[in-house]
Amino acid sequence: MGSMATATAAAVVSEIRVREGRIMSAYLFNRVAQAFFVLWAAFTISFVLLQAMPGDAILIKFQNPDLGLTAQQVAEIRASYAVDSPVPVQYARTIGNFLAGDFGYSVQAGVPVASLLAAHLPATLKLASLGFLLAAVLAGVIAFLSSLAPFAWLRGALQSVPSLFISIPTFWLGIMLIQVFSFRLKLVPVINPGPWQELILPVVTLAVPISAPLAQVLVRNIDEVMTRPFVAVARAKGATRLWVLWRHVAKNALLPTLTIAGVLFGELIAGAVVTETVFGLNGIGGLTERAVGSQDAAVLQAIVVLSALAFVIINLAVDLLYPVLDPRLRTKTGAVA
Amino acid sequence: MTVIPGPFPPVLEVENLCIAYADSSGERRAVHDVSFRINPGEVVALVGESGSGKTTTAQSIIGLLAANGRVERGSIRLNGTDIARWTDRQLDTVRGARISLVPQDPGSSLNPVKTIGSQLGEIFRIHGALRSDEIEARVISLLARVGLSEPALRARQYPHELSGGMRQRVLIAIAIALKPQLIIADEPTSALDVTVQKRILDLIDELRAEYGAAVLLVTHDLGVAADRADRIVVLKGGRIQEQGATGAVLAAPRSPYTRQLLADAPSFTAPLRLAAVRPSIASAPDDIVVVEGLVREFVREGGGSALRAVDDLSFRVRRGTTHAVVGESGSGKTTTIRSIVGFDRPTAGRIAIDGIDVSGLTGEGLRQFRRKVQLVYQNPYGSLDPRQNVLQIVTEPLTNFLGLRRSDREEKARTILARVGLPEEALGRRPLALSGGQRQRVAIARALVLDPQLVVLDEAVSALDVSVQARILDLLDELQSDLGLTYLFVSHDLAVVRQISDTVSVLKDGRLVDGGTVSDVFENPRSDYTRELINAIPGRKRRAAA
Amino acid sequence: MTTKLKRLALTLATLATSSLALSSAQAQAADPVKGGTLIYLEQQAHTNLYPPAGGFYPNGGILNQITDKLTYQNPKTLEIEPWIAESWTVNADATEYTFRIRPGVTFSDGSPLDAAAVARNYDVFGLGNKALKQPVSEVINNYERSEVVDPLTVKFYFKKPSPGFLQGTSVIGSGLVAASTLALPFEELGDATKIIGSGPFVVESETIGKELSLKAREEYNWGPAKLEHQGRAYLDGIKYIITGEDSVRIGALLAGQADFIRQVQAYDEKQVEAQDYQIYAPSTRGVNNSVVFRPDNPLVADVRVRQALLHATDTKEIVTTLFSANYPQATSIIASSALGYKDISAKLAFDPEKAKALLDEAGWSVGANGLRQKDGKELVLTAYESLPQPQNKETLQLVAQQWGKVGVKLSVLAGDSGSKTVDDLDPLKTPVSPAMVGRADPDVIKSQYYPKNRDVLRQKGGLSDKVQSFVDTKLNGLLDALASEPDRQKRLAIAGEIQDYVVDQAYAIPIFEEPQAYAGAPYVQGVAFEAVGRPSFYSTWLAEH
Amino acid sequence: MTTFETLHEDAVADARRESNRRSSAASRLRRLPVGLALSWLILGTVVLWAIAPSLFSAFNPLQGVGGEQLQRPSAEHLLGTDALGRDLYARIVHGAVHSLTGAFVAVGLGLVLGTALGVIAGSVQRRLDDAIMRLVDVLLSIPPLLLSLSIIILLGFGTVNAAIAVGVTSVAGFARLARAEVVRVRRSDYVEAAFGSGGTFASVLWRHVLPNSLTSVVAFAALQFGSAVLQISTLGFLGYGAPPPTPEWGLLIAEGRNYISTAWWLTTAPGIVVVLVVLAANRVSQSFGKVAA
Repeated sequence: MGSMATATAAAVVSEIRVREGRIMSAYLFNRVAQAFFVLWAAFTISFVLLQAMPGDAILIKFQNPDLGLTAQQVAEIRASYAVDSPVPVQYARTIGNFLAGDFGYSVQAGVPVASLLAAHLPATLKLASLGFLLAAVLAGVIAFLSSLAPFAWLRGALQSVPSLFISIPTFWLGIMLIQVFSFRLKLVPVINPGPWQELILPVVTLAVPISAPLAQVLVRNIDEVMTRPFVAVARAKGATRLWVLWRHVAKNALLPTLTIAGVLFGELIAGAVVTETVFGLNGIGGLTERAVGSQDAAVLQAIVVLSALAFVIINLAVDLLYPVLDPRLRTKTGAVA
Repeated sequence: MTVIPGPFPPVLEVENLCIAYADSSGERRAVHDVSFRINPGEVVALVGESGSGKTTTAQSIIGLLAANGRVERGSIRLNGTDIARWTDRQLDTVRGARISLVPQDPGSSLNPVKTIGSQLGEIFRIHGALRSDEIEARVISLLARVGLSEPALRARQYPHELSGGMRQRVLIAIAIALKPQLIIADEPTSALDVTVQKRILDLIDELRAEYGAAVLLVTHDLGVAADRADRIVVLKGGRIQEQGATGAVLAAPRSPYTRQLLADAPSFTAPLRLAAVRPSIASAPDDIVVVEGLVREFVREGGGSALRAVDDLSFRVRRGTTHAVVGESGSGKTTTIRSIVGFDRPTAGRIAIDGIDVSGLTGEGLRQFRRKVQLVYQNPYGSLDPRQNVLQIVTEPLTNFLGLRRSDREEKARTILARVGLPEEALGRRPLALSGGQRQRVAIARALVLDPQLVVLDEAVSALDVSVQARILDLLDELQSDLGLTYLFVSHDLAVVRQISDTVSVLKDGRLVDGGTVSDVFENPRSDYTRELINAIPGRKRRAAA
Repeated sequence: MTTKLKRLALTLATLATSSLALSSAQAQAADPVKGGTLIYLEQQAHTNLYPPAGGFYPNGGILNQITDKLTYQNPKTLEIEPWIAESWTVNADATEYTFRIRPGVTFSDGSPLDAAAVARNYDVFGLGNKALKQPVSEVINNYERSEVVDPLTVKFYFKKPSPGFLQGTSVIGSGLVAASTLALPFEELGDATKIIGSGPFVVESETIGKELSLKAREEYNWGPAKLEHQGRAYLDGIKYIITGEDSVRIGALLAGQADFIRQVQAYDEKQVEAQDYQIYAPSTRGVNNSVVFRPDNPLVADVRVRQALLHATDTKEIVTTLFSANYPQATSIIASSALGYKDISAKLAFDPEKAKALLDEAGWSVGANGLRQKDGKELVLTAYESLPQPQNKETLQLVAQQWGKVGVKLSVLAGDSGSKTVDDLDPLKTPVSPAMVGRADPDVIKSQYYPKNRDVLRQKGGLSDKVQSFVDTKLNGLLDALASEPDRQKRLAIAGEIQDYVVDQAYAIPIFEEPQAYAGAPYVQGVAFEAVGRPSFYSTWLAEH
Repeated sequence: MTTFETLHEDAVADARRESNRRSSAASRLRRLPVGLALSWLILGTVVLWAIAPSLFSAFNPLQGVGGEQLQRPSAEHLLGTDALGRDLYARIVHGAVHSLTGAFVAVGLGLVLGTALGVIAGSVQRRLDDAIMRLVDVLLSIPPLLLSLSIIILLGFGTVNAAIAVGVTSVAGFARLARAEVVRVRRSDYVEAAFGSGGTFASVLWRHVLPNSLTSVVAFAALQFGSAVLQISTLGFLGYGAPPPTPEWGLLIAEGRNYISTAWWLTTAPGIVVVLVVLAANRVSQSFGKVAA
């Protein structure tokens, strides 16, 4: 999934440039309308997908032979959940409930979805934000070192690091990190760790694959910015390579990188699913994995809407942030002679 | 104009400089045994066409060769100290402080996300030349010195809020900020309009005099060199062809290459023809292009009144002649020709080509119309599909219009390609494997293959080296007389226009400010603007001398 | 205690397994230390803590610490001993059971555990509660009603003889909970903090799907009467941490980050023991890990085909390749330590030649591609792997290899739980299925095969409405009899008869006796297991380490 | 009359250099960077594994040998054996066809569907473009893993189905990229020139826009190839991989992880193979990108 981000970056930038032309308030209104459309469509697609799946949460839970329920008992339970009512009725009911802020009840966990989400969100938010932060730092370090590297071979080696990072299966990395750092070297416990200790290895696991596309985009952008004449001008002023990199190239190269944040979001979620499963963290990712396994429709529906919401908000934020960071997108009037 | 040899040593002394670039096939030498010197306060021009090694030489002096380039041997002595093999760390103390650079393209030479003030102030910070509380005042006074209005406001603005000329002024301010002994001006004006170009060159001259700096002027334009330099160094293929005092070189060029350059430079050459010799002009009026009351407005972003790119423009072009549309950037000339070829729809007014009303055309009618009118673009790198070979490019219009057999199409394409002077072996190549001149020949062949009546040339030679430009102009002239073509020639370069056109329209801010035959307009300009344009043509010194 | 029961208990005492003896021997090595929290790594999160749902290991592993049962089944002797019930009587045809409740027992919310509370529990377990969606317990057969005779005496009435009921009162599925818990709808019982029991531990906090903390109940003083240990638990608390990854559980244990883990795979046993850690593999004493057929599917409707596959299965190879000494090769459809066990290993012999002959005889001849064919149909069977069973995917693959040698293809499917649940109901889609269930009473056979219970053979009128016609009235009759025969000897005889019958019909291919495999750090002492292998940490203590 | 000879010498030299470069395949091979050559070698080997696995390993990948389970790597079993006594090297070699097919199907699906969407969006007018791109946003807004899992559950387990599930998640990326490229190419002078030469919408799209926009899409596809192998492996880890005994690589890594402390080679060896293949695919993709630029 890593490489998608890299390639999409260019696409997003060009889209933004195109959007720049529109009038701000109308543009904002349009964007919000689109955001609602995306939310609705994500909800509907996931509803249809869930409906089409064989079996359902009730069956999966109560047909479990360990519960020892008879066919009749299962049928009674099904009736009490009203899962066999017509699909349009269920759709209308679910969307109505969602609009009213009621996410329903998790069949598998036996608690309201809202409380499940409340219980699982903090861990994922912590993991994802720290993971993203570390990924950004890693990417920055790789990109900056490789552009400062004095030797071609070192530069080549550093630039192939992202490819390597992309090539490692996340779950494998997680398990290996546990084996090495927790079990062999005994540096960090994975069982019963402190509130911050427990995040160290998962954050690394999550950050490595996320950092790869970021680093690739950043390396490419730095290379590209480095060839721009203003860099030569800055050097001609007597600025050192580091000065130029830090004060001139960095911001210019970071701008297009920002736009892949929205795309990386999906990877963050996917990474969180795997990471949380490997490390037994109690987050949305792990919840998603379990909910898919047990087809806990209400939970999945809520997760999809939640992540679609996060997606549109992140993208909107990126779009709005862009003019703040790039003065060229700020003013609408052109050059005056 | 000769420099009196003073007691001071030369600011710069380049001796036997050899520079090579490494690429996948090994090292390739780009500069061969180049030697020259610059005395204090002197302007030396490095003149040459693309690939002559002039920019490489300039880059090596300030220590900014591309990563794959290296000085093989030779020395670069700055005030007697050889800096050719200095490390970056050593060079950093010299760059900006003792040698500075005025770059080629003001559009991209300023960091778009930093304010003008911070980019100018930066040079004091880098060299620790001023206390930080002094910097702002100094920045503003420098901006004022290079002729920017409202310097305090400019300091807070971003590069995109300034025009090209203003940006170049900022870059000059950066270059003189620390009063360096040597300013390298690398094609400082080639991206600017002629009138702006003159003002910028004047500014450099003025500041040089004021600060006592020596200038190494890198240029492809012999006219600029002739006007501004004390001495000229002519480079070709990385080797010095000749050097000497400007007047001497221009008056009596010793190398054949210099002679060729002089012959090709439009600013020094006489018009190819005079209106009088053109038979068609004398015959009955037969206007193939009629533009009447053309208006094109663009809706401004964020509301407000519409922007008038073309404002009530009228002109006519007679069949078989060349009409030039002249103007600087923003004058509306590109908008005009896009309307003429049917890529843009005017807001008001009438365009008739060979009796056909262009603005009424859509769909198939428009497509058929294109057989009559062909456009040759400014940039031959962008207007040819990089994935097609030459033969495919030239046969494509035939495929679109004529139901010919493949072999017939190719036959026709071969003929026209031979006609524009492309060798047989180039037919299978892709544009990337061609030189700029060859590409423009391909573009012309593509335009001609359908036997159009009107060829619109949008700055078709301005991206080319003078010698190539001269060959293409020769070709165009030849084709016109052979095929009876009509040209609509769009250019900002008055020298070229004078050379090739019969009639001319001068545009400013979307309006026609002058028009008529070339000789009328050049000899009796009716507007101040036309006069200014004519005065700005570089090489006046030489012309005056001649 | 009745004389009958005593006699039964004595017979069973000889069947105790060696592994349990080992663990209890260690427990007696030194004086127990009080205090400390046990870190217990569980493979899966619990799903529901309604006591009858305790059959699911993660559920049972928690319920066993927080609830008490009426009676205690001694895991060594399998004898039923007093616990919350001080004594009991059973009438001759096993239709009336009277229990005398120990005084002074309270639930952790302070409410008394008296006759009324017990009656309330069993009314729910025996009859279910439709309004609250609480289902009937599978260990209680023929339940009619309860009667509170006096505050400490409760009597249960059955419609038919229910001889398994007494043992049924000792299982995790019969854990006693407070009235407030029973008043909750079934789906809310997933929240462990709402389960109020009277056990030695109470739920302190829960992070759903991740962690569960239990703390010792200070005033607990009503452990099974015959246990040496009385009073509160030695441990201060237990922390359950859900750790799904096998390698993480075992690694964490060996790295000293955890004290006790569930589900140790056979291949990891060596390294655990190499480091002086302890493997616990209590037998589940129930129906063996088997492969069962759904005869409603025409491909396996012919008994000769099933027999052929039975003889084509080399259970010894499976056990030696994939498992260890803790996984004894099956000699009947139930474990050798189970009540009513009968050794019928002779009927389970691996004999590929016989298998081929039987298939030929049934009309399945080897086709060009090496697969058996009949009437243009190939003998291709399908089974879903069962995730909770140890190395089930590997086991099925090995079975498939072995069957391949006689020309029968077994496709092993990994499926999502939805498809698996749906397809598993349809004999046409899943003619073969892995199956096992644990319970230390002959009733377990009925649980497994009876159409109204787990119905592993998929009979018409059972769990699935997809079954066309298959019904084995003889088997069902035997199972009914097993569940309601009050006479112990007759009942065990019926159990033997059923084992013979199931194997003769080749309904099931028993493979190995499934233990629950745990591993503990050397300092973890006094771990006990109830009769079907769920741990009890009441007497567990942590030695100096 | 101007002729070729009078053209600028430098340009001629440039052209000659260019033609030399194209002249001999041998010299091109000589100039092939070591890394790229190695990458092609790795991909070539893997493709050979997929075509003729039995040439590389004599062991049966599906039938284990009793008593030879979980053996360390040795001369006989190059990469050791698994829990059923199957030779791991043989399983990796025979797994190539499954993994490659999976990756090809996944990338192919994303490539075809995504590019089609992107090209349509990039070539038509704003309204339809907006509609398509919002659809793409919707695809992006659903967490890809969740989408994959749902699709597998819908389609059933299997190598191809897993590949489809992975492919669907890359549709959005391909669509965005293809659209951006089409929009970029459409703005270029040569496209306008093609209209100016009398090209119709369809002919310009076919002759100029598509060939020029697809280079980076193809480079992206090579990149996706590696990540598809990984995603399929992640599905295996979550229990949604191909059914046994398919020796698909992702599944080998995913299942081998359980033995990490007793038989580390079971997960490490296929892991390294995947890492090498993904690295090679990335490297090759980069070289495509360079040709495009």
